[in-house]
Amino acid sequence: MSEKTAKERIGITSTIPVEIIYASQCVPVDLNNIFITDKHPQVIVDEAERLGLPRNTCTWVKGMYSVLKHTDIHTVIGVVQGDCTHIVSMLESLLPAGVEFIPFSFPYEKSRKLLRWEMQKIMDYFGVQWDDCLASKARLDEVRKIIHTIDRMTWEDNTVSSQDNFYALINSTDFMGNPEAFKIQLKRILDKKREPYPRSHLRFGLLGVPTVFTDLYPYLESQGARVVYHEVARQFAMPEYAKDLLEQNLSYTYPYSFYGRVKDIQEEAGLRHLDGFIHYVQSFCHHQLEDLGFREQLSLPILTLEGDRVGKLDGRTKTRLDTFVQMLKSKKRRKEDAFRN
Amino acid sequence: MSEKTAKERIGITSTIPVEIIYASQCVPVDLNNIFITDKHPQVIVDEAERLGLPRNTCTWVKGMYSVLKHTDIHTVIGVVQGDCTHIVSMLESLLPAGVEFIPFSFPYEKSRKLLRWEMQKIMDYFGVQWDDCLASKARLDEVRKIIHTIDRMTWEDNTVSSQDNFYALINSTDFMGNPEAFKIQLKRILDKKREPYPRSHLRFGLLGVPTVFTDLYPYLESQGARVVYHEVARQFAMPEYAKDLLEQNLSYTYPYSFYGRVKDIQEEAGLRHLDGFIHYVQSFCHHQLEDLGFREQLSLPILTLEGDRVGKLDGRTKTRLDTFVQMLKSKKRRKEDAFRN
Amino acid sequence: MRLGIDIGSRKVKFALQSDNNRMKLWDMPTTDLYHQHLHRKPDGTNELDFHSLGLPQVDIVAATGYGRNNVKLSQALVVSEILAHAAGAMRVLQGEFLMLDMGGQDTKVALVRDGQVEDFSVNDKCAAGSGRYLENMAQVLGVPLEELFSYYADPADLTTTCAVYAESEIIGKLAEGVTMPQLCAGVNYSTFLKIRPMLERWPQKELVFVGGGAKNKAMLHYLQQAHYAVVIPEAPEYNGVLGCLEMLDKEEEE
Amino acid sequence: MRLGIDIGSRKVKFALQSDNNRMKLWDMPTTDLYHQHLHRKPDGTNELDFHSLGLPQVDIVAATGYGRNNVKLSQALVVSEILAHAAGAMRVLQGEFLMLDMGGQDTKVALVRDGQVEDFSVNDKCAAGSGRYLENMAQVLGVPLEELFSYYADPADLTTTCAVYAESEIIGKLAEGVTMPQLCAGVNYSTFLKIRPMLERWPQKELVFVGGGAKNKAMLHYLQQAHYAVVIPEAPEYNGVLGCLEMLDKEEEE
Repeated sequence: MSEKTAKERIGITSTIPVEIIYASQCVPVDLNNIFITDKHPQVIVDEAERLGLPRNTCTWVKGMYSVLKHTDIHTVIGVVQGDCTHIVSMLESLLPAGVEFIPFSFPYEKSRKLLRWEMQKIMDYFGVQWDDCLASKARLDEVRKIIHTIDRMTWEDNTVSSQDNFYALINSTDFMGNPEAFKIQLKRILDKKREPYPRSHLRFGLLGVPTVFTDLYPYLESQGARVVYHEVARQFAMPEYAKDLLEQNLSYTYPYSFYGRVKDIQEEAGLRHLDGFIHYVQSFCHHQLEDLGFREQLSLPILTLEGDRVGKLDGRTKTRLDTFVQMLKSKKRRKEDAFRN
Repeated sequence: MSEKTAKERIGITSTIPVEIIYASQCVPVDLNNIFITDKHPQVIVDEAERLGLPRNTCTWVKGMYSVLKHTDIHTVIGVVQGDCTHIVSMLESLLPAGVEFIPFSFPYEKSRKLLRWEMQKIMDYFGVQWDDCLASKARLDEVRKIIHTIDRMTWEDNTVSSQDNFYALINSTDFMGNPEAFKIQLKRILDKKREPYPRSHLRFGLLGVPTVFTDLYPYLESQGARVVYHEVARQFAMPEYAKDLLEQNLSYTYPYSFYGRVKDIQEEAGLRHLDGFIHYVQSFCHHQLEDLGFREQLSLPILTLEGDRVGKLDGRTKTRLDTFVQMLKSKKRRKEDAFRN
Repeated sequence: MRLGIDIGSRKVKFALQSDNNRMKLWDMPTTDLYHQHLHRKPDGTNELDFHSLGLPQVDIVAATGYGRNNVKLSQALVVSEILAHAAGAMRVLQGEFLMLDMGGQDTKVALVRDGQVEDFSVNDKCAAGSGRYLENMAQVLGVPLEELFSYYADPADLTTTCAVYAESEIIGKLAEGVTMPQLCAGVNYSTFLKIRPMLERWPQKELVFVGGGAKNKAMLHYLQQAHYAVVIPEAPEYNGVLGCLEMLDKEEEE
Repeated sequence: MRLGIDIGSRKVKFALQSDNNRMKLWDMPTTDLYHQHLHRKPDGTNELDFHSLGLPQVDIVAATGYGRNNVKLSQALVVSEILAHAAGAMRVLQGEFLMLDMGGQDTKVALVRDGQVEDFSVNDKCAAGSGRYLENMAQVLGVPLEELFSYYADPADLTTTCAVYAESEIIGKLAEGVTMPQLCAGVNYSTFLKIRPMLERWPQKELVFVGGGAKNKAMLHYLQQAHYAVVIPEAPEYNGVLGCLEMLDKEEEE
C-alpha cells in the first residue's frame, strides 16, 4: 500500500467490495453520489464540457470527471470490467496529475478464482487481510439489514416512498463514507410510519442505471404510480448479503451477464406484484442496447425513458409517463370489469 | 469444444489471438470487415436501426449486429475487456437464437498469468494445444512479414499508397479467412512498383479506430497529403510479431493502457517523420474521450475528425481536412523560408 | 358546448362541439395563447379566457398536447396526446391497428386493440426525421412543404442524421447535380426509415395515419409500399383534439 | 476587377473589388446561385455566369464556404473558410489572437499568430448552439433574430441540447411564467456555453468575432464578461469573403 493515511478519501466510480476500503480505515466516496447530490449538478456537467469532454458522453461520466478535478481525492478505484469503457477512458486519459487510478475487474465469467485475485489485489494495495474485510462486512451488514427492511416495507407494507427507497439503496455503494451516520438516516425513514399507499397505485419496477431526473418519484405519485423495485440500486445494496464476501460479489448481478439481471428481475417482478417496468437508459450508454433484450425477455409492459442532462422531467418524458400510467390503469380497469362480469 | 467442424466460420468483433482459430481448422471472420466491405454498408446500418438499435450507437456495432443477423455464423468470440462495452451489450442481449458468444478478455494490467488463462480458455473451447497455435503463428507470421514490408515501404520508400497500406494492415485481424490467398493480394501490392510520392506531400499519422469514410485517402492525396502511419490498424498486424504468442498479445497496445498507445505513437511519429496527426473518433465511442489526452501528450498538431455513418467525406469534414493541410503546408513553407534566410 | 384544445409546441388546435354536435375547428400560434388568452391563477394553474378567444362560456374542456402539463388548465380534463390520438383514430377504424401520429417534434406509434391502447412507442431523443426536420428541409430546398410531400420516386441517399446538418448535405447534393425531386424524395424517405422501426415493433398492417405529417403523400406511398393498409381521417392534424373530445364522451359514460 | 465568393449553405456572399479598390458587397440565396448562375461543364466543374449575375467579366475569382468543393468553380482560387475568416480577421488585428466565426451551421475558432493560423477547432457533430439553432428559437419565441440577440440578463436555464427539442423546453418554460427576455437570454447563454470550450483550448484573450453571429450582442456581452477583448469588424458576415480576397493578394505576392 502506498502510504494511505486513515480517513483518506478513496474515490469509487461504481460499486466495488467497499469492505476492503473500510477495513483500511480509509473512507470510500462514490463519485456519482457527490455529483448528483451537489446543489448544482448541471453546473458540474457544464464544467466537464467546458474542460473539453464531448457532449455526446454520458452525464454520469462528465459529472465524475468534474468532481475529480475539484476534490482532494488522490486515489480512484475504477471498475474496468463490469461497468462501462467510457469511465475507463476517462480515468485513463484524463485524470489530473497526482491522482492514482486503481483498476478493479468483475471477471466476466464469474470466476471465483479471478474475483478472489482481483479482491486480493485491492487488499494488498490497502495492506489489509481477508479477516479485516470480514469484520468490516459485519459492520456494513448491520446497515444493509436496515436497507433490506426499508426495501421490503416499500413493496410489501407499502409504507415507504419510492424516493426513500431509492435513497436507502443508492447510498449503499459507499455508505456515505460513514456507516453509523448513514444508519441514523435510515432509521429516520423507518420511523416515518406513513399510511400505506392506496392499492390503486400502479407498481413499477425501474430497470437500469440511476436516472438523472430530480422529480421522477413525486411526479409518478401525482399520477397514481410508484416505483417499488429499483433493479440496479437494489443490487448495489447486496441483497444476498448473508453469504461470504466473495459470494456476495459473485451474486451481485449488475457487472455480469445480462441474463443474470433478467433472472433477478423476473423473480422480483413476481414477488413484488409489478404492473410494469420503466427501463431508464442514459443517453449514449451501452445499456441502451439492452432495451431490445428486455423487451424480448420480460412479459410485463415496458416504458423506455431516455435521460441526458440532470434536471426536472421534460414535457416529452412526462407525456410518456402519463400515457404509460393511463394506459395501464385503463387496462387494469378493463380486466377487473371483465372479471366482475 | 462444442462440435466444431473444420472450416466453420467463427465471428470475431476485434483482434484476438487468431492463431487459435486457425489451429482448430476453423475460419476466423472479422465481422467489422464483412460489414465495411459490403457493397452497401449503409443498408446494413439502416437494417440495424430498423431492428431497433438506438441511433446514438456506434456504426461499427450496428454493422456487426446486422451482419450477425444475416450470416451463417454460429459462434462469436467477443472481446469483453480491452474493447468497448457497447459490443458486449450487443453480443449479450441481442444475439439471435443459436449463436454462441465466447468472451475473451485482454487483462487490463497486462498480466501474463491472466492472459495465458484467457487464451487457454479459447484453446480448450476449440480443443487445440499451444503447439498447434505456435504452428499457426508461424504460418501467419509469413504473411505478417509481408504486411510489415508494405508498411515500411509506405513510410520509408514512399511507394505504397495510404489505401494499400490500410488494406494490408486492417485485413490482418482475420487474414481474410485464408492467409495464403491474402498473401497473394499482398504480393500484388508489392508488385505495383509506383514512383515515390513527392516529398512535398504532408505525412500524417491516423490515430484511433478505423474510419467509416470511403474516400479519405484519395481526397487527402488530392490535397497533397498522405497517411503513412495507421496507429491501430498497424497494431492489429502485431508489429512485435517475432516474440512468442503470449508476448505478441501483451505488446499489442490497443486493448491495454492509453499510455502504452501514446508511447507507440511517439516512437513511430519520430521514425516516420510525421507532420501531424488525424485523430479519428467514431461518434458515441469511448475513445472520443481520449482526444483530450492525446492533445496533452503529443506535441505534433492534431486534427480531430468525427465520423458517424458510412459514406463519402461530407463538406464539414472536407473543410477540416483542407484547413489542416493548408495550415500545415503554410507553416512548413514559412519554416523553410526562415531556414533559407 | 364542449371545447377540446390541443396545445402543441408551435400551434394550439381548438375543436368546439356545439350541443347539436356540430364541430368547429381552428388553430392559433401557441405563444399567442400564452400571452393573450390565459389567466394565471395564484395556485399556478391557468384559466382559458373564453372572452378574448371570442367564445361563449363553454361547459366542458378537454386538453391534450405537450403544453397540457405546463398550462395546467383548471377547467380541463387532461389527456395524454398519445391516448388522444389513439381515441381519434378509433373514430375511423375498429379492431386491431396501429396509430401513427407525425407531429412537429415527435412521432408516436400506438398499438390499438378493441378500443384500448395496448402499447406505444415514441421516437428517441434526436429529432432527425421529425416534422421540424421536414420544415427545415423544405425551407433549404426552397419548396413549399406541400410540394416536398409530393416527391417519392428515386430518393437521394441522405446519411446525415442531424436535422440541422442535413442542410449542408442537401446543398452539397444539389451542387453535385442531384435533382430537387430526388432530394425531396430523399428527405421523405429518410424520415420513413426513421419511423419504420417504431411500426415494426408490432406485426400489424392496418394503420391509421394522423397528425400534420399525414398530409405527406410520399410517406403514404412508402407506408403502402411496405404493405400497410393506411387510413387517413379527414383533417388529420385535428385528430388529437377530436380524440380528446371522444375521451370526454367515454369518461362521461363511465 | 476581382470577385470573392463565399458559398454558404443558405446564402452566397459576394465581394466585388474594383481596380480602384472600391468594394461592393451583396448576397443571394444559395439555391438561386445553383439554379440560375452556374454553367455546368462536361468535366464536372462549374463556371459562374457573370452575365446573369449582372457582372462585367471579372479577372480573378476567389471562393470559400461549404459550397466551394461541390461547386468546383473552374475560374476560382479555392480557400478553406477557416483560413479565409482568419485572413479577414487579420485585417483588423495583428499579432496573436483568436478568431471566432459563428456561421449558420458551424462555429469555428482559429488561433492566429503573426499572420499565420497556428491551430483551429470546429464544433462537434451536434448542431445545438449553431446559428440555425438561434434562428429556430427566435421563430419559436416569435421575436426577430435581432431582438433575440439583445437579451443577456438573467438567462433561463435550458438543458435540452438538441436544436429541435429545445423548442418544447422553451415553450414549457414560457408556460411556467419564465419571461421572454429570460428565455432569449437563456438561448444566447446556452450557445455561449457551447462555444466556450473551443475558445478555452488556448490561453488567449484577444479575440476577433466574425460571421453573422457577431451581430449577437448578448454573445458579445458574455465574451467580454469572460474577459475577452473583442474586436468586431465592420460587416462581420462578409469577413470570410473579404478574407478570401486578402488571400488572393498574398498568393499574388508570392
